[in-house]
Amino acid sequence: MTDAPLLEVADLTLRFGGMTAIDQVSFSVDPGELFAVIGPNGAGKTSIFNCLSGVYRPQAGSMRFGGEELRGRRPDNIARLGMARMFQNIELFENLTVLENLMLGRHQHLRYGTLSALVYAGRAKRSEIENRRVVEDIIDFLEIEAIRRSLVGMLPYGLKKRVELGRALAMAPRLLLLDEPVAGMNVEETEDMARFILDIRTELGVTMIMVEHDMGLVMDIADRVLVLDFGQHIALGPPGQVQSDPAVIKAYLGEAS
Amino acid sequence: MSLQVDGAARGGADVPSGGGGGGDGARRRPRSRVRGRPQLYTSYAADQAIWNTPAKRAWTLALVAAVLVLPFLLSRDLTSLLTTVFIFAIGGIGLNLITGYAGQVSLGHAFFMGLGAYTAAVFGGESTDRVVGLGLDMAIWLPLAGIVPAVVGLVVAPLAARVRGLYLAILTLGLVFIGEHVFKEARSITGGAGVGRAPAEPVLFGVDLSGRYHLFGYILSREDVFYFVCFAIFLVMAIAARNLTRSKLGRAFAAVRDRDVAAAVMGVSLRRTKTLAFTISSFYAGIAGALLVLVIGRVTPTSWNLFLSIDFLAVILIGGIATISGSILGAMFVVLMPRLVSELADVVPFISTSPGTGVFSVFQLQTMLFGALIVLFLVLEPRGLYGLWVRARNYWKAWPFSH
Amino acid sequence: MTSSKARGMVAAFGVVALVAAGCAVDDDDGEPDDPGTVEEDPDDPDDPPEDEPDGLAFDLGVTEEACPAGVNPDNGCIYLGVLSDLSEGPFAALAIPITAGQEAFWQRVNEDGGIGGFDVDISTYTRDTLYDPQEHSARYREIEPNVLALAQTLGTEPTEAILSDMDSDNVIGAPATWWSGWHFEDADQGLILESGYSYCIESQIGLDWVSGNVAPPSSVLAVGYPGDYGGDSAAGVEAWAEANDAEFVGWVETAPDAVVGSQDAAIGQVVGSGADVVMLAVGPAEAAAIVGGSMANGFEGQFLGSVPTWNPALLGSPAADALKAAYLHIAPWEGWEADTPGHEAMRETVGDNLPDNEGFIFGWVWSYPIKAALEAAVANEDLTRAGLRSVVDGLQVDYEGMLPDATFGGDRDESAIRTAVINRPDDDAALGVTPVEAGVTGETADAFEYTAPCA
Amino acid sequence: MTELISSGLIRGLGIGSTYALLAVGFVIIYRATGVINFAQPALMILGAYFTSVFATSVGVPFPLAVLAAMAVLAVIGLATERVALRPMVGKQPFAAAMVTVGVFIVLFVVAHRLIGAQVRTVGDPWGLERASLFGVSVAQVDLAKIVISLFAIAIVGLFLTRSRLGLAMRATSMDQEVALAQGVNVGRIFGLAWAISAALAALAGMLIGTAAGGFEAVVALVALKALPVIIVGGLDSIKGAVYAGLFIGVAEALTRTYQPQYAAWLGANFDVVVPYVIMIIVLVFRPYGLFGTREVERV
Repeated sequence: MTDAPLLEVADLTLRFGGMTAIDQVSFSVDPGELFAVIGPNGAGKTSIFNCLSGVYRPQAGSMRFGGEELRGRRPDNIARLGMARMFQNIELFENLTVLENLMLGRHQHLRYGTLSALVYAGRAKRSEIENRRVVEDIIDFLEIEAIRRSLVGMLPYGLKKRVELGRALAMAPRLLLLDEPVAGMNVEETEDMARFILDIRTELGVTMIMVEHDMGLVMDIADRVLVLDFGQHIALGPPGQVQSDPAVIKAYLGEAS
Repeated sequence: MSLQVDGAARGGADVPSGGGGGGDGARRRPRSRVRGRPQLYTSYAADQAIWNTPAKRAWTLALVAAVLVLPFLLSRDLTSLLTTVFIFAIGGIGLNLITGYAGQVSLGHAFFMGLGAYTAAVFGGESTDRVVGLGLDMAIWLPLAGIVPAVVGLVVAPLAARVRGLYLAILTLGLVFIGEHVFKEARSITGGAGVGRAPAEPVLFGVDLSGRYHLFGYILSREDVFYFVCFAIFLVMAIAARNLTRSKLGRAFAAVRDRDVAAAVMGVSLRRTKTLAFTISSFYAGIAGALLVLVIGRVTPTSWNLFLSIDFLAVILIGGIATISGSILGAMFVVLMPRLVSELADVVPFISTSPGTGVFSVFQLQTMLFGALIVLFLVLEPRGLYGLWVRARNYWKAWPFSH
Repeated sequence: MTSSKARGMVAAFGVVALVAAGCAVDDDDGEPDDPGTVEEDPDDPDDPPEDEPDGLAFDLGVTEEACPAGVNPDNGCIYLGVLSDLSEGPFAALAIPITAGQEAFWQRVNEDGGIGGFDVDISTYTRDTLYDPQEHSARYREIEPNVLALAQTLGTEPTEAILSDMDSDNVIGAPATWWSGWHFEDADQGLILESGYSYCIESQIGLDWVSGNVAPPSSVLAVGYPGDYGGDSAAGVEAWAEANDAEFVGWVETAPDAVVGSQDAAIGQVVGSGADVVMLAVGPAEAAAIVGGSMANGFEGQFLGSVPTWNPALLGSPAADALKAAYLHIAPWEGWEADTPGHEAMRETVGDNLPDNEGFIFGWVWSYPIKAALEAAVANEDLTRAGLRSVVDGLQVDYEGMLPDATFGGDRDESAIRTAVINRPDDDAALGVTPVEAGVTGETADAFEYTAPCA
Repeated sequence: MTELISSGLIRGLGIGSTYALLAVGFVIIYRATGVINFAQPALMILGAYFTSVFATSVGVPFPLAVLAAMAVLAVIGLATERVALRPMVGKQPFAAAMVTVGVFIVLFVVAHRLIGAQVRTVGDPWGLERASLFGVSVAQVDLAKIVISLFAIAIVGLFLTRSRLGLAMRATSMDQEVALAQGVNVGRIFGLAWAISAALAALAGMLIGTAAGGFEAVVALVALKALPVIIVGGLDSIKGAVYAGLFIGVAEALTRTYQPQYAAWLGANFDVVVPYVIMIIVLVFRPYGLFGTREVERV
């Protein structure tokens, strides 16, 4: 069990009508690994995340997470298996405060029933306070103490991204999916985010898959890279090896020209 | 410092010891707070309390005291009107839970209110040659008046959870029409259309609430007695709802409302959350329906129509979406506004108080104002009366540096 | 508004233990059984009981001050409430003239000097209740502390919604409905002073008349709204069929156009029934649609319409010809142009301004019993609510010829009114109908054993 | 058999095509602005009222009276959009839909006040006349409903597919931003949608008002039947609105004709709820109606 990959994707295929978004893609991610998926626009990167987290229903293939098949499960069920996610376009609950967003990340760890919630004493109160403590630790970790009570909708972009990372962390995941964590950020914000990602790996030991356009970041911090183009597997390997792969160069140059 | 995220996750209810963040345990909750710093909390428990500032506590106490004294100062019809406010607030909170918090637009509130009223009438009403009634105590029929609609809500929820947005609004509208038909036809329960039946008997723990009672030399009329009973029920249900909304369920409601896909990815079960919202909301509706007919004096199948549902939508839209205190403000507004208009009608020139003359009758003016206010609030202050109150409060806080 | 602060404080403290306190000092005076010995709420701060020096007792709803729009400035004022359907309810077309008729009636009473030194005011506490029991109850509670009695409470169901309140408040009232239940004390606690026949008797007289003057029907059908209006009428039809060996084809329950969209369903069943006579207990537009639609589909039977089915505007509808050919309207008293002192006085009040429909007559006639009750109470020198209620049993009412004299209480099988007027639509008549025969009685209706509400 | 055709099919198609007419009005506004217009019943009854005024009080020939009433309602629709709905652009569809509920309440009171408590007639030429269709006697008014409704819907269909403005409307319904980028005046499109929809409502009001006993203001509520129709058809499909309208009309008429005989246990006037029952059954199987577009979830 310890040596087995945390996630094994085999022959994953997703079609929308006549278009094939993911075409028989296979890869696996080991525990503790920082795995990156790259590729030009429309390569099917986000679609893979959507399949993994249960938002899309792939037509074929298998996705085994910690020994459990993910296909056919609902998103909330997959989340409970220990998968968390950041979204490409921030999907925070904008009418709630930072604190409430992070507490939502703790949803599955709050164990009390409806009746207890109505009375808000005993178990419910205890559970809320215990989990609040966990959330406060994450707030410290991400250095967002000052905006604890701010409505998320009012925050600047960079902070929203950080709150979203915090919300995903609050779920205490075994696997964290990062969909373009630094897209649209300036250099400084990007470096902050990179530092948080590395800290998450070293301090918390969370396995991560990252979809990213910033090639520099990917090459700097990823352990292995999967390259996709038009939903098809092009290359897979450590950053240095992938960078020099002719098929990859062709795919990227083709896009650039 | 080490983050205990993993440990907490695996251990479930295990408490990570010695976490940072400045909290000091639920067991040793310090009673005092640093004087003059109402926003400084020395424990999470104090932070999470409903009345977490001295101002809120003082306001609430003053309000409760005022509410308790009012019936001794008001005429009986105004007392009755305020009782209706409590009942509308209960129903409004119920609708706000599903539509305001959970974002599921329901036009079916009137149907669930009707179910509650008939459940109460069957269990608490008297049997006649026309309708069945078990004549049980209010301590039995009142909870049942919530539970039966809740169970029906539970049955309907799986279908409701499948459809979204305005499709759901019209689906629930269908409930109202089909419900009205069933109410008309189930004659042994409802008395049938155009006939109706008497509501449940208000006998609580053997005490007849429709009688007069002496209290410290003061005579409580039946309106007064019923006022206090409804206030007590309202208070319990409002606090319970407030608790619910600050719990994980309340957050799940908001998450499903704002971004349902993201909510699911966070581990919130959409089906379960929507079902729960439907069930709890129906419970509140049922209680409100059962109490409302006690004020009215008769249950009729045609009362549970689209317009009643719209009244309750107005309660939450005018009061404030997704706030409990907004629901209460909205209930006050919707119940008291018509009375205010009819009091003013003698002063305003073009309103007729005698039938068939004038530009508009009092009733028509009330109705038009009602419609116009829905539009005005949605366009100008989508947070409703609650939003106005927040604005006024912020202005006051900043005074004299407001502008 | 005179409660002392101390009392309020004590109460605020005490209400928390309301149930316990209530149990301890329960004195049960909420449900008086004997209307004669009811004690009035002695603590009602708004209306303390008063006694006029000359010995006439009165309390709620009666003042020594003159009415706001009184005729006699030296008179006191008796306030009566009106709970009616005055804007958007299903019977507004009738209710507005009904209320106008009552206004005219009491105006005349005031012009004749009032009652016992009081003018009567019904307009201050006139409220629109939309034919909705909830609205009815709420408005009743609003006006109740200020009125002596109700000059009008419209609709069977709305009136039933306030009946138990009226009972505990000792408020009597005149109905604007002809439900048979108002004839019986079990159903109305002796609080409702009705006039004329009931829908149940109405359909029997109508069928008796058709049987004698057109042809004896071998099959009869009732079409009506659910509830006490249509139900009462249908019960009469069924009773008639049973007594006359005719076939009772059934009761077609329809509903106002606003609910069912169109009367197509009722039309289909009328045509399919092939009945010889159809008794209608619906609204005017619906009646016209059913008569017109059925005849256009080949139905050849006779239609009878209950009182509320007629509206002169129907003579301008597409169904006008059908109505003139096959519809007869039944009324409890004669129409606009009848030659009785009551009718004459009524016509005088409006001059040349004809009311919209017969509702004006209804409102006028329905006012006589309340007037008689007020006069009787004044004669007893007790114009309190309890005093007024106590005169109802055995009350004699003179309708100035518009109806036979009536007596309340006693054996209703003997005293209930069983006469009607048969009308037909007529373009030239004042309110669109001309009497075919007045003072109609019927064998079946007379023989009907009337001991309980029909429906 | 005669009963099946005359009171089942023909009458069902008659009322069904009126539902379709109303439903198309709903769909046009929904496609343009994403809002369900709950004010439609009030617009409909105002249409009946103005037809009645022009045809019976003013004395204009009936077809002209109908067109004039449609024009008046188009203006009312335009004004409503401008005053109450334009400020809601970009806000939640639910909030905008609730604005139309408020508008409904106000206009419904106005309609009540205008129509008054008395019965009114629209002054139509059909009355209770009957015609022979392939040997079966049917009511002229039913034929008129079918012909007029379907003709009006066809014209609207042609307008949407052939005219420049119609194409701009379709573009707007597909993607507002793209339409804006192509120089379409989106605000004007919203107004146009309301005007067309209100004019169709006026026409439907005239047809509903042809009842033999005349019409009253409360008859407006009949227009709510178009709501289950648009759900069955799919909120954004004109084709769906027409098919579902006709289907529900016929289902209702057949229920009305045969249910009292064969399924009396369902209660009196069960036909009134048939559209809602059909709607619920359809939603169980297709949450987006028969012809509606499923929303694609994007994250």
